[in-house]
Amino acid sequence: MGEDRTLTSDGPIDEGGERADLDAPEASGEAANEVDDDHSVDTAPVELGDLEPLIRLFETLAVAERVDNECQRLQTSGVLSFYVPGGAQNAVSAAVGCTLEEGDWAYPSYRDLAMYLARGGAPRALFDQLLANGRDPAAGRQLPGRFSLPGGRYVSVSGALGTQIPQAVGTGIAMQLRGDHSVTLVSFGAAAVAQSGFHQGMELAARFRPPVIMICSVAARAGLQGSLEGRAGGYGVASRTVDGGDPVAMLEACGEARQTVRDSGAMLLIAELPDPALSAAKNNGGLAARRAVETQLEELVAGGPRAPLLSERLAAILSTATDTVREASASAAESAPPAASRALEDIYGEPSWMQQEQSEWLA
Amino acid sequence: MGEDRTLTSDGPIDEGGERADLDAPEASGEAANEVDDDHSVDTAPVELGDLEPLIRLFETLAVAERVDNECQRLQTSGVLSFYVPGGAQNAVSAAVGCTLEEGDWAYPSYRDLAMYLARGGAPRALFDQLLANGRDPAAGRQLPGRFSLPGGRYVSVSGALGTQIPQAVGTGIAMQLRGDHSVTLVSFGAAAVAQSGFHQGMELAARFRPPVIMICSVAARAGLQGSLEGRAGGYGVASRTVDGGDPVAMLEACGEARQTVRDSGAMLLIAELPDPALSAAKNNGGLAARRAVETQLEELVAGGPRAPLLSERLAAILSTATDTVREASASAAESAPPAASRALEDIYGEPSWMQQEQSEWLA
Amino acid sequence: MASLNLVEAVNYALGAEMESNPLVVLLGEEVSESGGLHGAAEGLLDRFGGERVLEVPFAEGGLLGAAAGMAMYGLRPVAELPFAECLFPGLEQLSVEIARLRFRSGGEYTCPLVVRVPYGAGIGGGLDQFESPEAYLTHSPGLVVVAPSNAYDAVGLLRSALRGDDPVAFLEPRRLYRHESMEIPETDYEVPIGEAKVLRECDEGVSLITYGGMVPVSLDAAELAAEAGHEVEVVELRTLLPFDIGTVLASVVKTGRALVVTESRKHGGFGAELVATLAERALLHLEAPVERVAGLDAPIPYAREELYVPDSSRVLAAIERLVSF
Amino acid sequence: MASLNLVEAVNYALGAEMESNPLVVLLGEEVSESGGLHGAAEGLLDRFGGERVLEVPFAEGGLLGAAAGMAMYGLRPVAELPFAECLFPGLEQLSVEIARLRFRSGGEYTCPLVVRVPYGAGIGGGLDQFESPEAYLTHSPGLVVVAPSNAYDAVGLLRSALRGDDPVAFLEPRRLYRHESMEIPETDYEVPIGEAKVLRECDEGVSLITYGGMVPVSLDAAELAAEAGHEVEVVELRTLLPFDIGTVLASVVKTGRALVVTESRKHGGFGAELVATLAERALLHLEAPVERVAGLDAPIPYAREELYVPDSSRVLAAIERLVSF
Ligand SMILES: Cc1ncc(C[n+]2csc(CCOP(=O)(O)OP(=O)(O)O)c2C)c(N)n1
Ligand SMILES: Cc1ncc(C[n+]2csc(CCOP(=O)(O)OP(=O)(O)O)c2C)c(N)n1
Ligand SMILES: [Mg+2]
Ligand SMILES: [Mg+2]
Repeated sequence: MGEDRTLTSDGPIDEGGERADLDAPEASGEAANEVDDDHSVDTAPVELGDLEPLIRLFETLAVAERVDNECQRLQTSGVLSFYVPGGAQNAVSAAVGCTLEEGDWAYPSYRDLAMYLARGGAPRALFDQLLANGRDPAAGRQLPGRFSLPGGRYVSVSGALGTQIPQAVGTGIAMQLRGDHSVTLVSFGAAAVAQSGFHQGMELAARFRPPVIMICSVAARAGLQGSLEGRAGGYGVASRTVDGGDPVAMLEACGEARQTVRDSGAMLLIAELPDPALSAAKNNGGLAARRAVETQLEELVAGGPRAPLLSERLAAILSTATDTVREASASAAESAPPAASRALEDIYGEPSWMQQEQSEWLA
Repeated sequence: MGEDRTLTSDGPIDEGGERADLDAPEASGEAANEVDDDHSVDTAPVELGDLEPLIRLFETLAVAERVDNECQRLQTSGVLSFYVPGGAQNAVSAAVGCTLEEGDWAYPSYRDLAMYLARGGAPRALFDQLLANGRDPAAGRQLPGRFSLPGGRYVSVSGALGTQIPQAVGTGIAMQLRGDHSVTLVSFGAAAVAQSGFHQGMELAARFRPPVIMICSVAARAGLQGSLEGRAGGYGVASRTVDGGDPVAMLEACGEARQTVRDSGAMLLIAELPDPALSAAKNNGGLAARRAVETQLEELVAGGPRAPLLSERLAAILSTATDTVREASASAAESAPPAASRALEDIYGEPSWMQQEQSEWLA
Repeated sequence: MASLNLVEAVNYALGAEMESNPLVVLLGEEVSESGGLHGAAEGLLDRFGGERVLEVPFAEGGLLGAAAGMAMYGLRPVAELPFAECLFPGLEQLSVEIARLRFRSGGEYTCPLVVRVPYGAGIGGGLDQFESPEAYLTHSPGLVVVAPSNAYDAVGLLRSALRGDDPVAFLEPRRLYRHESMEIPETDYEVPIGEAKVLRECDEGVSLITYGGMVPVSLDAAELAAEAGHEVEVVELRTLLPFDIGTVLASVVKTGRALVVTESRKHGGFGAELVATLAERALLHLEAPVERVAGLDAPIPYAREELYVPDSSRVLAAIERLVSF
Repeated sequence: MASLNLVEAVNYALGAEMESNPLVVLLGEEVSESGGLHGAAEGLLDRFGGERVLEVPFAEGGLLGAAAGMAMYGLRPVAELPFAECLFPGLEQLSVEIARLRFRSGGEYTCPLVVRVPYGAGIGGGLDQFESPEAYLTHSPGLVVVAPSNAYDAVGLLRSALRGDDPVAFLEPRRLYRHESMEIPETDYEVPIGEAKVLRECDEGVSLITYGGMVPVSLDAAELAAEAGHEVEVVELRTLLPFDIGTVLASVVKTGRALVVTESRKHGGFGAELVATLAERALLHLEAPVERVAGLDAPIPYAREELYVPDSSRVLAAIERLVSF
């Protein structure tokens, strides 16, 4: 990005260059194992059509849960030095990711691996990044969990809390200016609320009313002063509080929020996560969320003829997810580390004399 | 400050060194012309005793108004390159200044010359600073209007909007820790609300509930998003909105706020200034405020035997104020500029080799 | 075209780029009233409307964050700061986010935006508004830092900045805004990033390296030195990061004497980088110690600012020390 | 006393100063849980209670602003940052407010506080957490900047910082937190601000000037050089602002060869100031160009961090270039 942008008369700006599109996933030869755009697996029967959105949510959660588990295993065994599980935030993150449309932009937090998956990221690419190998598009520069998704309008997470909030609002304002009817999503945790980025983002959102969903995942309101709903109101920004432990409710709320921000500008969606002190392990949140979608799906087909079909479908998803994640992790572990030269690339559009000279130091 | 601090078992920290105390104004030999601690003038008859607080407010406003006028004259004639009038904020600033007690700390804004006066600053010292001459304790380093008041617990104003807010909260927290029953006051305008300093200050105030009055002077809510009252509530900080154009109401509100913050922690006082678009000239606010106090005083003695006494007293104040300000301005204009050596002083407790060496450059 | 001074040139170049490229937008504080604090945006709101000229809340981190989000999306934002110290609230966005985004994302996202920074002493700006902030910017690979000293270069550098691939900090010496007017060509010329300009040549004598607000002071000193029989070659960097190392080295290798003139505080300033580069790469050519003429290691006072900021007599004295070494 | 590593030494010195001076308070993020991100505050909440150990909201500008207000009032606050990049949100408070307050107020107000900054690569911290931030601090007259490399100096410098009159940025090399343990004397010793220490002496050879996280790397390289027959004098600055110019100059005047080793990005780093000082003041004594060994002009990557950060072989290569010049 950045180069070769051409101006369209109205609407979003054309992306030139070599970006893959979401609906044209990279020909990496492993499409069958990828969680790609429509998240269908080959066995998908048409009869479950109306359930597909929930099934996609289920699948995203299933993969995210397995990624979390695998990463905790890798961490225990010392392969991964750093990992922050999606955990209880998987439900929120998957729901948001399943809601966003292709032209939408996402500014995720470091817990949003489920959003990465729902946005079209493949588990294999995800593990390439987690293990910071040579296939990582960002050359292993980022801490594990801060993903890049080429072509995915999923902005690589920064280590500084809250900085993504005014950035997202800027992208939303740009959409307004360009007559782009997409929306921008920004996700953050409770700690970012005290940071200036939150304040700046809310001020800008109140002034320009861009199509931005600001989603704050909070666990038991820990660390928050006062009322987040009250604060949003104080800025003149609409807010809504949702049970972040209920992925189905989240999915619905995200869909409505998407409409709301397109109609009337930015809003703050407050996702209440289960109190971490109440759940046995951080990662239980991920499991509980996937189960919740399962239950909902089962209720929708209960006693009917689709029940066995569904059950078969979900089982297939789980088993594919297990295989995919295992394979992705194994494959990533075998890949070579990033080339030394990458340490001095991607600084400027063209390397300056400093980077050129210093490439000698890498030898 | 900073050196020679000795710890008292409890209560505020002793100030060693050469600081003058508020109740022991510097022996600068011009006490008669000073607006000093109790603001009495020699002619004060005991009979007006119950009116003294309002008379002090009147006097502060009268002097502030004359300073504003004189500075605008100096600016027009090119003597002063920069001046921001107290203007409509004089009422707020004088009321706050008259409310604070000796041990209280003030973090003023650049419009708070009336607070400087009420806090014990002499007009002559004020003009020494405005004209940045050699008698300015800060050696003319600050832009005109950013006053220093030695011993006055009136912190020199910075050019960065909003930075004083978390500082004031820090001072308030320190008071709490030290069992000091004083309060801290911080004053700022609408623009500072968008700055991160406001957000940080509110977060800290909500968490620690220190004895801090945060006073925000807003004109017609210009530049503000949403509701300031709503925001305060969102942080969990109490707020109160007062007519900043009414100095008598302000004085009362400030007194109450002082009690409130000592009892239950920080609050936001929102002073609504007259819409600048509605007043003929910015400085009219200052005049209107002084008149308002006059009217109130006149009503209190109306038809009674004290009316002529009061009238005489107020006339004397006005005429003294006029003379004092004229004299202060003239005296300041004649004083020599700051010594060159001051350009490298007050950097460290002891100058480093850099400042020592560079003092040669000043020759 | 009419003759323009530096601030008029910035205004002109902004207008012209906004005219020719609908992706260029301007964000700033009080840009609707009187075109911002210094008038550089004058008339642009009327010409381009509130969608292209955005008045933002008073928060420079938000200003730069929003500009970054716009640049990532594909716009070409220009963010105007009121004065140099306003960089501080925005420095996290500039240093950690904007400068590193291309690297962080493996080249996927870029932030081609321009931050305009009115800076520098000499205008009675007081001690906390108009410092020389380049040291806080030139330690950030990924950023480009430019500092024009005249209307011609301002137009050409702003064009290059708005057409390049990288985020650019555009330092505008406040003291030169109305210093001098000059004829601006009608042509769509650019001044390339990374190219210094030799303003005054000589074969032997002293190489004086400078930029921004110190250019006129340096030229004055060079003139005075010439009158006293000492030749001075004046190299104006124009781009600070990445600076034109070839031109700087060539000059110093030729003359054997180097003087670096900056307005910023001496210690830890950008001048140190220039001197260090010479000590590393031109040591054998040096016939005298390298000197820095710089601001005092102190904040800039409102009164007696002339004590802080280098003037031509301090520069001249250094030239004389170097030639008589 | 037990043998302590660097982070334990910080913890010990904090506790001891809080014990002896009731004005000392600690502010930080998550200092109640496990003593902050790195455990440096471990046990202090239990010992001194919530009035002396304050857990603040996640906002570093607020943290430093509140600390400034406490220091002005008369307390001795220690503000703990989670990591170096967290300086940026607080840099306006540090650079514009805290460093300039004494000057701004004509000496009326001062800000004697300590900001603790865990910094530096070598621990897999990723590209936006543990940079070397000294260039952002050493351009601020009014600030003191120190960087211990071992437990003994950490205790002594922290004592001096908490007893002095100036605000101090206390840089803690994260990679050395658990590098080495040493016996700490029971005595109430201080390490004076502004005094470098010669860790390894020689009469001729190369003067290697370094600090913080690069001290062990430099000593290793000096050892390797010695094995190859090249003598190296290693000067550890300990204080960066104001650095010990006397010791540095004396060493370089003696050896005639200087190498500056820093972990920070090379361009515009604090190393440039050291080299510039030598070019200005010791030029005639130099028998070889001054060299800088520094980090790459790039952000610090998570993977292959070793490419970014100088190691003893890069230092050794520079020593060899200098001696064979
Ligand atoms: C500017 C900044 N300050 C501090 C940190 C250190 N930090 C990283 S994560 C974190 C806590 C995040 O808590 P929360 O938002 O509740 O998210 P959670 O991880 O609990 O989901 C902190 C303080 C940081 N990354 N950036
Ligand atoms: C950090 C920072 N940003 C911007 C400015 C420039 N500035 C100085 S005063 C001001 C407007 C203040 O408006 P308000 O708070 O309403 O006060 P008023 O002067 O109107 O009473 C601005 C933007 C500044 N001083 N500091
Ligand atoms: Mg949390
Ligand atoms: Mg206003």
